[in-house]
Amino acid sequence: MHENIANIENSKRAKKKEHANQSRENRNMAMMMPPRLNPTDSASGPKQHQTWSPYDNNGGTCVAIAGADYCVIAADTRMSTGFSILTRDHSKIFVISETCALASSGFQADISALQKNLDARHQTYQHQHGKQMSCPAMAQLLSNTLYYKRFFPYYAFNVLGGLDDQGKGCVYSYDAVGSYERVGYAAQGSGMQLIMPVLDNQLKSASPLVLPKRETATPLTEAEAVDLVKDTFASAAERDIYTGDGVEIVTINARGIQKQYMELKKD
Amino acid sequence: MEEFGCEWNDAPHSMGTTIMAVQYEGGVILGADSRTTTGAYVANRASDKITELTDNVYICRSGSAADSQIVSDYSRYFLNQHTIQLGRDATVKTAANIVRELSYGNKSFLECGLIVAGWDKYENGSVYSIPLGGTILRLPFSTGGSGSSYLYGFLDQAWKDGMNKEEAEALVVKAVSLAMARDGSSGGVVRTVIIDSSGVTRNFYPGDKLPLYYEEIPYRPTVEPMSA
Amino acid sequence: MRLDFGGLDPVSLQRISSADAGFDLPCNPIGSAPSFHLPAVADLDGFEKAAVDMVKPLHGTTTLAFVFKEGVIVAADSRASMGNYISSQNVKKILEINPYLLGTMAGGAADCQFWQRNLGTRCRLHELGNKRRISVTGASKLLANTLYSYRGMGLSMGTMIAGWDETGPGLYYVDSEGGRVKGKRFSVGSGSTYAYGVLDSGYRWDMTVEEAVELARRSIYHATFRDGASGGVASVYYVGPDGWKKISGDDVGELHYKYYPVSEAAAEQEVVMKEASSAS
Amino acid sequence: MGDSQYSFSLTTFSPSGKLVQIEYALMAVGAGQTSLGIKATNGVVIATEKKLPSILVDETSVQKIQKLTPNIGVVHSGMGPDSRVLIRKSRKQAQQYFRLYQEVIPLSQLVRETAAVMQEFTQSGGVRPFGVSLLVAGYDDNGPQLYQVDPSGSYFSWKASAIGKNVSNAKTFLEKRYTDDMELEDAVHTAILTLKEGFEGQISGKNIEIGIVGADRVFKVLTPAEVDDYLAEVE
Amino acid sequence: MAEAAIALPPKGGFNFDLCKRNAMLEKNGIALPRFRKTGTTIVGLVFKDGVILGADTRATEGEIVCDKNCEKIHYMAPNIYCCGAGTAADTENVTDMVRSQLELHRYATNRESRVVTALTMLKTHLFGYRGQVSAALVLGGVDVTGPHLHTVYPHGSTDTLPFATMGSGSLAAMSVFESRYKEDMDKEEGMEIVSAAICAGIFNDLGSGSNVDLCILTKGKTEYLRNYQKPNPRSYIRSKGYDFARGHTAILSTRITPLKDQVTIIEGDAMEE
Amino acid sequence: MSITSYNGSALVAMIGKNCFAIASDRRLGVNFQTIATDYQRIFQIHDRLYIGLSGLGTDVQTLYQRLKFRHKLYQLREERNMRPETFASLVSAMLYEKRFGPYFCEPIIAGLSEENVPFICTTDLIGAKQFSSDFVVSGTASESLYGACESMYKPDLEPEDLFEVISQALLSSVDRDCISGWGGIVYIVTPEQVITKTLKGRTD
Repeated sequence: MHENIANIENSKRAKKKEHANQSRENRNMAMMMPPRLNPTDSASGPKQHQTWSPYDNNGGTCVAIAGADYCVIAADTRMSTGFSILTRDHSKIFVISETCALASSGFQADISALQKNLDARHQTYQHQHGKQMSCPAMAQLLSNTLYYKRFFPYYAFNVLGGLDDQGKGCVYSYDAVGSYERVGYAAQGSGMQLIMPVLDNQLKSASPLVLPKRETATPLTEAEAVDLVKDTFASAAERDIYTGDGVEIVTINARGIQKQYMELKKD
Repeated sequence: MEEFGCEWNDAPHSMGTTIMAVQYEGGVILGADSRTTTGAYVANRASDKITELTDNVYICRSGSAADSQIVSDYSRYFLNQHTIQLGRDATVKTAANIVRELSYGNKSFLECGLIVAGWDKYENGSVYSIPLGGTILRLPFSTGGSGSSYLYGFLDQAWKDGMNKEEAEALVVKAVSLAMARDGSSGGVVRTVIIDSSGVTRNFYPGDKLPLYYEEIPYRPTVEPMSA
Repeated sequence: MRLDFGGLDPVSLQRISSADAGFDLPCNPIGSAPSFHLPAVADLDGFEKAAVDMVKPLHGTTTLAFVFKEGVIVAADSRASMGNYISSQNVKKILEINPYLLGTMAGGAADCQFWQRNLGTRCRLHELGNKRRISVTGASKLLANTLYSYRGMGLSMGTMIAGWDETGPGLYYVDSEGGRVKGKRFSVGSGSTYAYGVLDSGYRWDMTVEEAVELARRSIYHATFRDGASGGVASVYYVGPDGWKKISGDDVGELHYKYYPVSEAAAEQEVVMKEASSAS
Repeated sequence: MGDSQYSFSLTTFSPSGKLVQIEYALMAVGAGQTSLGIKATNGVVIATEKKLPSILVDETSVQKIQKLTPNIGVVHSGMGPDSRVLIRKSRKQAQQYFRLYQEVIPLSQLVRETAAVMQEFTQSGGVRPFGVSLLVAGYDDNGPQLYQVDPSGSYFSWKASAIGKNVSNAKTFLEKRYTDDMELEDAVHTAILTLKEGFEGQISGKNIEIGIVGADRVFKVLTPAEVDDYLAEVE
Repeated sequence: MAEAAIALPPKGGFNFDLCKRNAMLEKNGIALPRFRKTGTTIVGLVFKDGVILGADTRATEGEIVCDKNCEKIHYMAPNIYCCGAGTAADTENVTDMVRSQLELHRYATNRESRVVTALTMLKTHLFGYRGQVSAALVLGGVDVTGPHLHTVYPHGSTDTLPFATMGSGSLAAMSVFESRYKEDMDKEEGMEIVSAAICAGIFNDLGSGSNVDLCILTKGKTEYLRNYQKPNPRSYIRSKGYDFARGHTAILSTRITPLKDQVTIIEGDAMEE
Repeated sequence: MSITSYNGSALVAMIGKNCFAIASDRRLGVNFQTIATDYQRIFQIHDRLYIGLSGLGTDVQTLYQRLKFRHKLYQLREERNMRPETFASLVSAMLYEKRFGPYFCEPIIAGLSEENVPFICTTDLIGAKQFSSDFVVSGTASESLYGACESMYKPDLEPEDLFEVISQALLSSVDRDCISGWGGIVYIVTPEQVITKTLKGRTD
C-alpha cells in the first residue's frame, strides 16, 4: 500500500521548521540520517488500492548517435498506456540548450517533471554564469538530478546528446537512477533491445577502456547516421507495439539544431 | 499489467442484471433488462435473459452468463425428456425443481441466480426463485440480480394480490425501468414474457420508450454519426 | 493525515536549491549528504523492491583488488546489465577518486558512481582542511559511515577502496550493509567466485608488477567466461607510491582467443565426406 | 466337421490351425452382395449391387458406398451393420490423423488402421469378427489405390478385385478384362459389365451404386442418373 | 510396456505429467513464461444475404509482435467460419477440434453443418475448462435456418447478435458498428463497415495490427479474402542496406555434408529391381 | 527469473533462395553461470529437416528425444520422411497436449520440402504455430534477434549471403544478452548439401 506521495514533502517541511533554529551543521547532520517515516503517521494516510502504482509506462523509444562533428537524437512520437494510444504526436525530445538535447521514454509525468526541473536549473545557471551549460556539464547535472530521486526514482530512461566543448558529438546514456556513461551511440525505451544489436553491428568500435587506445569514433557521415536511425525505427515499429506513428529526429551540428520528422506505422 | 491489459477481455462475462417475475390472476409475467457486461464494458446491450425451458415455463437468468446458460440448457434438455416420457407439459414446480437440483448439486462452482416462472393447469401461474446456492422458494413475486436491491421496497408497496394482466405487466415494466435508472449494471431495453392458459406472449420495450425517472436524461438520437 | 498544499506555493528557486539541489549550490555546504525524495509509503522496503524491479538499475560485475609487495592491483570487467539484457560493455568500474585512490564498482551502478564522486569531494575537502592527503583508512571510513546511515534503504554497493598513503598500500572493502574490512585480497560481484579461484591459486606476496597484472587480468578473464553478468573489457590498474596507473585494458572477447588460440588448420578445415569427393 | 467343437470360442484355434469363426465371417462376406473395385491409371472405381429386400424399401435412404475422407471411399460386402462400425472408426481415425499432422491421411495408413481394428476383433474376448470385407478406394500422393480388407484383418492392394456373392465369376471376368493402361472411364464401364455378369434382374441406377475418385482427389458417389448414363454408354 | 505407452501417439485430451514439476518451479519463485496471444480485433456482422467476419493479423508475445500476418479466421465447415482471440494455441485447437467433430457429424448425417451445432460444441468444451482454455470467439455461418452470428466467451457463455466484436480492440471496433450499422445492408456496404471496424482496432488498439482479413459467408458461397487490406507497409528501408561481404563473419570450422540425391524412380528401373 | 531463461538460448532461422539457414548459440548456463559452451540446441530430424529448441535444457533433450522417436515411428509406418509442415503440426500437437503443464521450450522448425521449397515455423511453448516467409526467432535473445533480423534480412539470398546475414544477426544479438552466446553454430541447408559452420564469437 502506498501513501500519498505528497506527504513526504510535508513531513520534510515540518522537519525543516523544527530545525529552523539549529545551526547549519546540526541540520546537515540531521539530513545525513535519511528521513524515515513514523509508521503510525503513514498508517493514517489514505488507503490505496492494492494494485495502485505511482508509475505508468508510456512506452516509446529513443536513439542517439554521436559523430565526429554532429549528434543525432531521435525518438518516436507515440505515447501509450496498456494497449491504448494516448496520442500519436508527443515529442519525447527536449532541446535544453543550443548544443544539447534530451530524449526520454518511460512515464510521461515523471519525464515532464524532470524536464521542467532541468530547465529551471539551466535557467539559474545561465543567470549565474551568463552562458549556456555545456553538454558534459548537463550530463552530470542530469545524473545528480536522477540520483536525488534514488528512493523514489523518476521512471524515465534518458539519452542525452549534443556537442562537447571541442564540437565533437557526444551521447550519454542513463539508467533510471542516474548511472551514466558517455557512449558513441545509445538506445533507450521499449524498442531498446530491438535497436541496439543493429547499432552495435553497424557502429561498434573499440571500447574506450582498451589500452593502448584505439580509434572509437563512429565512422558514419551525418546523412548516413540519419538514414540508419530511420531504418532502425522502421524496424522497431514493425515489432514493438509501443513504438510507432512517427519519429522525430534532431540533428545538432556546428550549424545549429535541425529537426525533421518521418512517418512510421500507425498500428 | 494483465495479459490483455483490458478488463473487457479479462473479466468474466456476466450479467449484472435486473430480473423479476410476478404472479397475477391467471398467469405470470417475467421481466428483465438486456445489459450484459464484462467488467465495465457492455458486451451485449440487447441480450435476452428470459429463456424458454418448455412451452409453458421460462427462466430469468442472472450472474455468470456461462453458468446460467449451462444450467438452463441442461434444464431444458431434462425437461424435454421428461415431457416426452410424461406425454404432457411439465409443471412449473417440476421445472423449478430440476433447476434447483442442478444449482444445488453444483453450487460450489456455479455463480448464478435464477427465477423460474410459468403456467400450469394445477397451480395457474407460479413463480419460483432459486438464488445462489440452490435454495428454492415459491413466491408471489420475485426479483433478482444487482438491480433487485432497488426494487424490494417498491414491490412490497406496489404489488397487489389478484392483479390483472395489464396491471401486472405495467408493474413489471415500471419496476425494471426503475432499477435500470439506478443500477449501472442494468440497462438497455425491457423484455417481458407473459405466460397464461392461452400461451406465451413476448413484449419488447425499447430503451428510448421507457418512462424517465428522477434526473434521467432523455434519449436523443445523435446527429448523423461519423459521416467519414 | 495532513493535506499537502505544496502545489499551491509559488515556486521559488531558493526552495529548489535548498531542498533538492544538494551540495552543488551555495546554501548547502560542499560534501554534505544531500536529502532525498522519499515516497511516503508504509512499507518502504516493499516499495523500494518494487521500484528496483521496475526501473531495473544496472547490475552485475566482477571486480578484484589485492595488495602485494609492490603495491595494490585493482582490476574489473566492464559490463552493465538490466535483467538479461546487456545495457553496456564499456562501463568504467574502476572509479578514480583522486590520483592516489581508486574505488571499484559492484552492485548498483548509480549508487557507486554517486557516492564515490561524493567521496572524492570529501577527500578533497579533507586535503584542503588538513593540508595532507587523506589516508585510505580515512577515506574508506567516510564512505562506510555514509553507507551505514542509509542502511536498509535499498542501496546496493560492494566497493573496494584501494590506494597509497603515508603508511603504504591500503585496501578496504566497504559495502552498503555498513561493513568495512581491511584486507589483502578481495573480489566482489557476481563473478567474484570464479575470480577468487584464479586469484587465490596464483597469488604470491613477492610477485613482480607484471606477474600481478597478469594474474589480475587472468582472474577477470576467467570470471567473464563463466559469469554471464560479467564481460567487456578487463581493465587493470596498479597503485604504487606515485599513485595509480592504468596498466592494461583488454577486450575479453580477444583475450579468450589469445589465451586459447584457435589453430589455423581447424578454422579453415573443411571436412568433406566421401560422397562429395567421389562426386567432385 | 471336426472343427466345430472349437467354434464356440473365437480365440481358440482348431487342431488344424484355423480360427473357424473367421472362416464363418468370410462365409458371411461371401453371402453378401457383390462389390468390386478397379484401379485405373488416373483413378479408382468401386461399385456394388444394391438389392433391397423388398420393393417397399425407399432406395434413396440406403447408401452402401461411403466416404471416409474427401478423397477416400469404401464399399463393403457382408453384414451392413458391421460395416457401419468400421466406417465410423475409420472416419474418426482419419480425423485424428489430420488433427495430429494437419495432413490428410494416406490411404495405406487408413487401411492399416482399419485392418488393425478388424484384427483386434479376432483376438479379443467377448467379441466376434466383423462379418464384412471392405474395398477401399482413394487417390493420394501415391496415386490411385485400391485395397481390400478381410475379416481377419489381412489387407492387400489390388489392381482390381471383387468381394461378396459371385466373387469367383467376377474375378475371372476382371482378370480377363483388366489392362494396366485402363483409364477411369473404361474402368467404370468394366465395373458395370462385371456387375452385370452375375446380376439377377434388370440393372439400373437404382439397384447399383458406383463411386469414383480421380486425379482431382475428390471421391464421389454417382447419382442414380449418372449411373444410368453410364449404363446407357455400356449398352 | 510403460515406456512405449508414454511415447505412443496421443489419443486426444490433455496430459498433466509436468504439472507437478512446473508447480514446484513456480513455488520456488521461478516465473512461468507467457503464451503467445492474439491481442486481436475480431468482428462479425449480419448483412442482407449472410454474414461477414473480419480480423486483424497481429499476434503478440507481451509487447513484441511475434507474427505480423497470422490467420485468425478459422475454417469450421464449408459454410461456417470462426474468428479467434485469446491464447493462440487455444483458439487454434478449439476451433480445429470442433471442425473435426463437425466433419464427422456431416459424414454421419449427410447434411450441411448448422451454426448452432458448432456453437454448442464450442461452449460445452470451453465451459468444461472453466475459462482456463482462453479462447474468445466470433462464430458466423449460414445454414438452412439462415445466417447466424454468435460470440463465445472463454468461460463458455454465448451471445447472439446482429453485429459483434471481440478481443482487445473490441471497443474500437464496436464504436464503428454502433454508429454505422444498419439492418439489411448489401454486401459492399457490409464489407466496408467490417473493414472500417477492423481498421479502428488496428490503429487504436496496440494489441491489434497489420492487415485486414475478411470472410464473407452467403447461402452456398464462401469468400475468404485474406489480406483484403494492407494498410501498414514498412515505412522506411535504409538506402545503404546491410550488405555483408562474404567471409565477413569469423568462423572456427566448416563441415559440408552432401545430401544424397533425391531418388527419383523411373518406372522401368524400379520394376526391374 | 523466468524458467525459459534459466539456461539461456538464442535461436534463429531464415529463408533464402531455395535454401534455409538455422542457427543457435552454444551456451548452456544455470542462471548466470556458464556450464557448457558446446550445448546442442539444433537437431536433425532427417536430411532436410531441422528443429531448434530454445528454453529449459532438460526439456530440450526430452522433447527432442520424443520428437525423434515419433519421427522414426512415422518413417517405419509410412515409409517416408515427414514433410516440414507435417512435422510442425506434430510438434504443435505434442506441445498442446501439455497445455496445462507445458514443456518450457519454444521450437523452431526449418526444413526443405521435396520440391526444394524452404519452410520455417515456430511455435510458442503450448504449440501455437506461426509460419513465416522470412525469419523466425526464439530464446532469451529473441527480442534482440527480432530487431536485428527485421533490419538485416533480405529475401532470396544465396546460401553464402544468407550465412553472413544470419551469423551477423545472431552474433549481434547474443552480444546484447547475458545468458546466450559463447559462439554459434549455423546450418545452411541447400538442395545439394548441408553446410555446418561454427562461429567465432565473444566468450563473455
